[in-house]
Amino acid sequence: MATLEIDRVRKAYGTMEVLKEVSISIGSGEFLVLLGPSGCGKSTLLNMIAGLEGITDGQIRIDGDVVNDLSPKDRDIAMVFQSYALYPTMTVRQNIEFGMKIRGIPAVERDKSIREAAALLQMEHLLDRRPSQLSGGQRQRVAMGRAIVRNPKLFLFDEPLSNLDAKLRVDMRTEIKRLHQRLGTTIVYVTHDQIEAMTLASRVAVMKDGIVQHLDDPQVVYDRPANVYVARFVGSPAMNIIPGRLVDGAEGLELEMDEPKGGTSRISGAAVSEAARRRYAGRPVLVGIRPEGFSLAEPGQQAIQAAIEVVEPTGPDTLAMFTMGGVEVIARLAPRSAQAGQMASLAVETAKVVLFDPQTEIRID
Amino acid sequence: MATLEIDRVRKAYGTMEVLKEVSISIGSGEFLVLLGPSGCGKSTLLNMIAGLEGITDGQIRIDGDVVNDLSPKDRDIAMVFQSYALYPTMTVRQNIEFGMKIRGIPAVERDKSIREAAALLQMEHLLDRRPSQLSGGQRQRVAMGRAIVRNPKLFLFDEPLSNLDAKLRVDMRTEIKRLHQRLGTTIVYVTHDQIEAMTLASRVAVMKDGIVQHLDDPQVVYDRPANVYVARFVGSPAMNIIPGRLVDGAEGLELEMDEPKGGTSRISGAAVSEAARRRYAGRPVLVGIRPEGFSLAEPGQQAIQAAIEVVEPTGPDTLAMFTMGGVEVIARLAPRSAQAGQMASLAVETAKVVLFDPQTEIRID
Amino acid sequence: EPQIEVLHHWVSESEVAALNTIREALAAKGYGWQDSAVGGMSGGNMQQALRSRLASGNPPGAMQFIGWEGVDWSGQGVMRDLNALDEANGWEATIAPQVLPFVKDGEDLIAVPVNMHRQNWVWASTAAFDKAGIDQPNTWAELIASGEKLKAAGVVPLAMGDEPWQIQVIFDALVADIGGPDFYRKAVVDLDEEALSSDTMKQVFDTLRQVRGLVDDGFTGRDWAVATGMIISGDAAMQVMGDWAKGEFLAKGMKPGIDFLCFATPSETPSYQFLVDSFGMFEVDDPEITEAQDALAEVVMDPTVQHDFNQLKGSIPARTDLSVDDFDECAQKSFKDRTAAIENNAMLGAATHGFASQPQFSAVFGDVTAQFFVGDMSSEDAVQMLVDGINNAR
Amino acid sequence: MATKYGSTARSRRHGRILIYGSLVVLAAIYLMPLWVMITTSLKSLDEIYGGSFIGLPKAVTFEAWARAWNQACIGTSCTGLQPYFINSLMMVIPAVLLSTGLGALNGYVLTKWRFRGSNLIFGLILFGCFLPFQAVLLPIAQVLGKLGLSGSITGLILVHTVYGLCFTTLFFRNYFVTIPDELVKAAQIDGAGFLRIFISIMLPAALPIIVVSCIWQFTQIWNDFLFGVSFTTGDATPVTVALNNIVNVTMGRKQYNVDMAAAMIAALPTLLVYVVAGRYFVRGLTAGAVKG
Amino acid sequence: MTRKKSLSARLAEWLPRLVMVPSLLVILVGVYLFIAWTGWISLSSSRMVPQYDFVGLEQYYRLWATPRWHTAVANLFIFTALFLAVTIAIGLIMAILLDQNIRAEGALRAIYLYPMALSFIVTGTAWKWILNPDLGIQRVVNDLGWESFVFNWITQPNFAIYTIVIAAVWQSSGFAMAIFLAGLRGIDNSVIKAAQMEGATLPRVYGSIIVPMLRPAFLSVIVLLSYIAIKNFDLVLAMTNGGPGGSTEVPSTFMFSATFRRNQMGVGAASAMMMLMTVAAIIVPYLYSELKESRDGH
Ligand SMILES: Nc1ncnc2c1ncn2[C@@H]1O[C@H](COP(=O)(O)OP(=O)(O)OP(=O)(O)O)[C@@H](O)[C@H]1O
Ligand SMILES: Nc1ncnc2c1ncn2[C@@H]1O[C@H](COP(=O)(O)OP(=O)(O)OP(=O)(O)O)[C@@H](O)[C@H]1O
Ligand SMILES: [Mg+2]
Ligand SMILES: [Mg+2]
Repeated sequence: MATLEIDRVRKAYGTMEVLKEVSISIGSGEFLVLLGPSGCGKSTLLNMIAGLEGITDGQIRIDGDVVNDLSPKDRDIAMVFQSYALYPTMTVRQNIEFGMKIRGIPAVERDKSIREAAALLQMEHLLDRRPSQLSGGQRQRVAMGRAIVRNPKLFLFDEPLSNLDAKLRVDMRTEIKRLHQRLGTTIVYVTHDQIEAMTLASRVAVMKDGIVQHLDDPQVVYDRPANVYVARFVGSPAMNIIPGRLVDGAEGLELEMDEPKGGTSRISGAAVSEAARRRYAGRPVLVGIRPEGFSLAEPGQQAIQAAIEVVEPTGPDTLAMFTMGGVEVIARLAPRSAQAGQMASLAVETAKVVLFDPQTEIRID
Repeated sequence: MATLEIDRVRKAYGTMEVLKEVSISIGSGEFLVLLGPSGCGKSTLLNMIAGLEGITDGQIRIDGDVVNDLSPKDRDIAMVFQSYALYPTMTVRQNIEFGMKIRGIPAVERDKSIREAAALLQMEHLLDRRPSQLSGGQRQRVAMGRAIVRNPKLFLFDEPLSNLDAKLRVDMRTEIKRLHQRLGTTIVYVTHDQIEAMTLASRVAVMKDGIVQHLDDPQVVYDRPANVYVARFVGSPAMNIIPGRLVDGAEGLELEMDEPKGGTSRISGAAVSEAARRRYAGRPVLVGIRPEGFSLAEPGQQAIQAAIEVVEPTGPDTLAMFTMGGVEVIARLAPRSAQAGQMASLAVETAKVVLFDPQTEIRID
Repeated sequence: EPQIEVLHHWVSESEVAALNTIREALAAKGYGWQDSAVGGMSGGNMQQALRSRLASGNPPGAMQFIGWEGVDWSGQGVMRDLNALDEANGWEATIAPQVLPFVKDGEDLIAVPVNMHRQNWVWASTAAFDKAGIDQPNTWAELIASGEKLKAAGVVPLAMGDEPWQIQVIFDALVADIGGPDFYRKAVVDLDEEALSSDTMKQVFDTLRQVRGLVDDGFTGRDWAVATGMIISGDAAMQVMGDWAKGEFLAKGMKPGIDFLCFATPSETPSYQFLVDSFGMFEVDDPEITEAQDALAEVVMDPTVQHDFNQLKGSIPARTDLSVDDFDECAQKSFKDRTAAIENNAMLGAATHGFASQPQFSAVFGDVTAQFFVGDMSSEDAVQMLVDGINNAR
Repeated sequence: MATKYGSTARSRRHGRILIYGSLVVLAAIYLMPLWVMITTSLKSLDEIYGGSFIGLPKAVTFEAWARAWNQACIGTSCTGLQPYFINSLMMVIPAVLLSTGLGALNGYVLTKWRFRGSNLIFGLILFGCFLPFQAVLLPIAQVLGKLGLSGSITGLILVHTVYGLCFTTLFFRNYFVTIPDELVKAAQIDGAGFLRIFISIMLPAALPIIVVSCIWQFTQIWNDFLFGVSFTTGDATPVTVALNNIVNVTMGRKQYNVDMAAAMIAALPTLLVYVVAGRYFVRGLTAGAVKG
Repeated sequence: MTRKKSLSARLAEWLPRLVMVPSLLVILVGVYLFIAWTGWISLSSSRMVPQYDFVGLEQYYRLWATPRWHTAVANLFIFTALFLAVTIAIGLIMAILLDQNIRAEGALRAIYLYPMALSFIVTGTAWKWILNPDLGIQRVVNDLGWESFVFNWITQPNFAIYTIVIAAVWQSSGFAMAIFLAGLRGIDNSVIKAAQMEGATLPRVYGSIIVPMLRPAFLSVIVLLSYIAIKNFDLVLAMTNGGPGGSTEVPSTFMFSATFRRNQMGVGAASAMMMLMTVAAIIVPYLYSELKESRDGH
């Protein structure tokens, strides 16, 4: 268990700047998820924490100590790689044992650690197999086992689930969550899957092009994303970003959006501060509505009229697509509540609507 | 557009029986999804439809004609592979053109078809690149383009999205759905991702070990799965299968489940036929409840008391785990409506509860 | 013009120059010469090429033979006999009787000999002798004894390489010189077990061991011509080698008897260990080639051709009825020695080059002497190995 | 700065010096024989017989090279290596193409069109790699004679093709197993047949291994002596046999400088192939030949 | 139930097998029929030319009673074992060194690889001089002032075979290097990172993890080097011609001289059969396991 401070860290390969002043700090026992698209510098940052990459500028502190110049093995961290990086020629037992052997831990203790880790991860029966004889999920467990026996201050995970199929990913996700609850170790976890980020993190850092866009609690990031990029990146299906206008209408402040065949829809009651109201009244804004922000309107409820184009039943819900404000909008509705080619009256949960500035794309508070 | 009939088809490699009497028939323009875990024989069946594998026994008919002995090229089908199988040394244009060239289609027509397909799939700008210079999603599009220009009776897709990342998968899924709506061709689509199956299919065949477990509309498969296997396989998080008992209680027929610390929970109102009632009353059954079948009970509503162990916020929802009937149960609740370590009163949507026989694991109607 | 293909392993300059005299004489008769030279492996490569060609039914028109090769091939029925030409020209009478067994298969003449080399020569540097103050040795004991003086004078006493055949050349000489011509015939030609295991043979090996002491350490992989070069430069005093070495001296403008000495290996009854190069003709279907074969045989036995050929090659004519007055001093000596040896019944086939026993046996001598010479085997062991080897090869 | 595997800065610098040092020393050792050959070929014969093999020539002369190329005598014909060099080219090019082509076809069938017994056939072919050729010279000669190909370059091409097949089949089979089967299936559905798939899809994709196979075959065939000396005669012999005839004088003095120049000339094409295509060789090995 | 297939369809089905026929045929004749022929000759009394009679195992007895054959067999094993071990060691070291992001990698690789391009006939001659105590290394070192330096293995019957190993290693280690390099390039970097995180030093990383991962590369190197070792013929001829004193005789040179220089074709054939049997004893189980694996694997 340890605190981690990333203090104005930069990384450049030659002239190419991969990380541009990243600052993140997390407390002991927290679960930080670095979320971002491929190539945004997540692995680079993780490798820098691990000591596998040099730091161009800035400081990394673990438990308050600057570790910039420590070699990986002296940082007291463990890492799980996307490809698991199991040693293919060793058995599972040897894989887990290898690091302990190197650190000169006596055989008895090693054995004990292995047994504990194996029990924790339910892989006692796998100890004598080789990685090639394991399924994806089992490999993943072994990689975690290898990390656990180190009993490190800090766990680093680099997209540990992205090689698994969807079903397994969900299971392993829960397992990691449980593990964190049980061990309480500080964790930094890299992923580009926002569901993972949401379910696992105590803090999420959404990154893009080497810059942290939003660092906060997952639910805050989901509900009130810092900018359009974060809004679109977090959540699946993504938040609908609909061009519209803020108008002072009959029922106070209203959001006006164009309908595809001409005409406009209006919704009222969006939560906007007085300052923003003064600044944006009568001007275009981007209206952010989550798919689950829509629901079939009950009679008499304020509603917009949507011409449903495609319907995708997912089982528990149905996704309905229609056009509004010139963009495609997805609404998450109850099963069988909409059909392609028909009109639907949809209510919007206005409390959850978020507005963005069309130029800067930053959230309007 | 064509009908497809798979009539008591079997496939054996040597003595190993991979497919055991599979019968499926679909109408013209339908979208059949073969859903099942790895190794269950989905690809084998698809390859048999395509003519890439011999048929050990039974018949395959396309538009009523037996095609058992036709070679792939004479079956008028097109296929998209999981790995896309793009010809690596050819440009996108040449990839798409190759099949037409072989069939001796004049250059002018070829050009027209390519342009149309490229426009349809929005890849005009990619035509002169090689596959290695394309992203996963772009490759996927090229593979579809190659299939489209054939204008076949039947489209076959073998897990076309499983190499894409989650975000892209959702987008491409919608694109395939749209494509089907536009072209109206009959499609057979293999996947092990149940979300894909649910959103795309007009008919789903859930397979296991070379046997079709359930063949029906996706929503029917979701709501009333034929057996426990299908129930567990379709839906994510999976349907909760809780051991319980059917008791004739005070308020008519009730389902009784054990609570972890002793004591029982009861829910009433499950839809059970008279015959089943007679047969199972007082006997153990498996109770199937979808995660979204739970909700926070409103005061006065019939409810079970759950000690929440883990909470996973996914953004739009929160998954709450607790134990009931000796198994772990997942409930999908509104965001922030539950917290780990607390008790929650949960209502169950009884109309959607499904019961299974504990021995045969088949649904009780 | 009709062509005849001749398979041979002569590829060095002097050999080629000599061969050209035959080629030109043949051309004068109106026949072309198609050259198929395969060098290396002491003719082994050529033998292999020949076998392949015979196996594929495509033999060359003629081939240059050494040792028993001609006779052996004749035994396989692939050679033409030249009896008609022989009778017409009376060739047989002009050939030394000891040579006849190598060119006749029974009553048939199957090859025509062109020259005769002598193998048991000692080539010596007068400068080195003078430096150490020694004279031409008359016995092997003297020769070995002079080694000390030569070494003291900073001269390598004996120049040679470690190739088995170079060692075997010395061995052949020792067998004849120590045991006498009859012993040589018994042991090396007839492979008589008693002779092979006799004390005389042990003595030969003992002497060979002493000879080893005359050789410097750099003899590994040393080409014989390089060794000759050591004599020419005066770095070494003596070399036991056939008369093909003579060309090296003459090419440097050295005069026999003045700048260098040539004398037979020392013995009470000096032997003449000979090699004969002969040409045999293969049975072929094409009458044009048969005609060319006849022409080639006539050219080879032509006295002027033999005369010119041998002056270039360093050997003496195979015909005994020629004058060699205009040959160099060593050749004349060779010619005289041959006449004497024929009288003394001291004409011996050079075992090293296959003129004593069949190749499978002569190779055993090569194996044993080479192993003996470079290692530290005792004479008894060597004799035993020789006997075993010969018996195994029988 | 960007080492493959990070470690601390100081030990890294020492390590680097050590690595470069070892590599340079090794390079020197590897270049030594070439050095000896080149310097010897530039010396005069007198200098060589004067006892100096190693060491710089006192006076550089290219005479030996000129002699080796078009003056040196083999038997009675003094044409140098030139005509034999051309023989070798005429032999090596078709033999390399044929054996590579057939190997590719075999590899294609053995991986993408497997049938009962195809593994056995592969095993049979593979074992042929280890045949000691000395043992089969005579039967080959007999067969060539029966075919009327003895003594000809055509016969030699045939022999090299047959015995080269084993290795090229191995190379291509190991490469083609890494190419997904779906590619063949896709092409089949596109309507392409067996040969069309081979030519349009597989061959273009096999470029790296084609390079490996060609380099390997080129070196083996060009450097072959045994078959050349056994199955050709006179004017039809390849350059290695001619080289042997120049170098291996049985009696008479060795012209070491000409020998070395001749050896260098005979080695030039293979050296060139390695230097020009060596990069692709390693790349091709990376691309699949590695699997045993 | 099944309709008759058309002729062209049936042809298409058989085409893959048909194209294998020529290759298979030439291999069956060129390898197996000829091996059979050699086997027969080894049981005959052949001397100069093939005889098709039958004398039982006589030639084999003769073969094994020949001391030179014993030397040849012993040399083959010494040579093969040392050659493989040293070549693999040096090739591996070079590959590992070259894999450290070396600046002049291309040039160095070419230098290590070029000997592969030369024929043994050519390089054997060069090595003969280099190793000759009067001309080569020993002389150079002596001339430099270290008078007592001795490196005369090529003149020593007990050591000469090692000089052939030296030359052969020089010739082939670049090739081994290339294959190992190819193998190294295929290894996932994160494995190395993982080991480093656990505190393993670089030598340890290579020793415990990377080298064991190169198994496929080892296998192909061993196959190809064994091929070179067994066929080793030209090199011995060029360097020592079997000497000194027959101490560097190897089976292939033995076979050659028995057949073509000593008129003992039967013995030559017997030695060829012995070699083939040795090769088969090693290769066949290997082939079997490899092919079986690939059958299971794909
Ligand atoms: N050694 C290097 N030299 C130069 N550029 C590099 C190097 N390593 C990474 N990069 C670049 O740095 C950027 C960030 O890479 P990084 O691996 O951190 O991305 P990532 O966010 O982990 O992506 P992914 O999700 O694909 O793993 C990329 O554009 C990459 O090309
Ligand atoms: N050529 C073959 N020989 C023997 N068995 C085979 C062959 N091809 C496939 N199988 C076996 O048939 C079964 C079904 O394979 P298939 O490829 O159809 O599975 P799948 O459902 O497509 O799985 P996945 O989702 O992994 O693609 C597997 O157990 C497989 O091992
Ligand atoms: Mg990454
Ligand atoms: Mg599949």
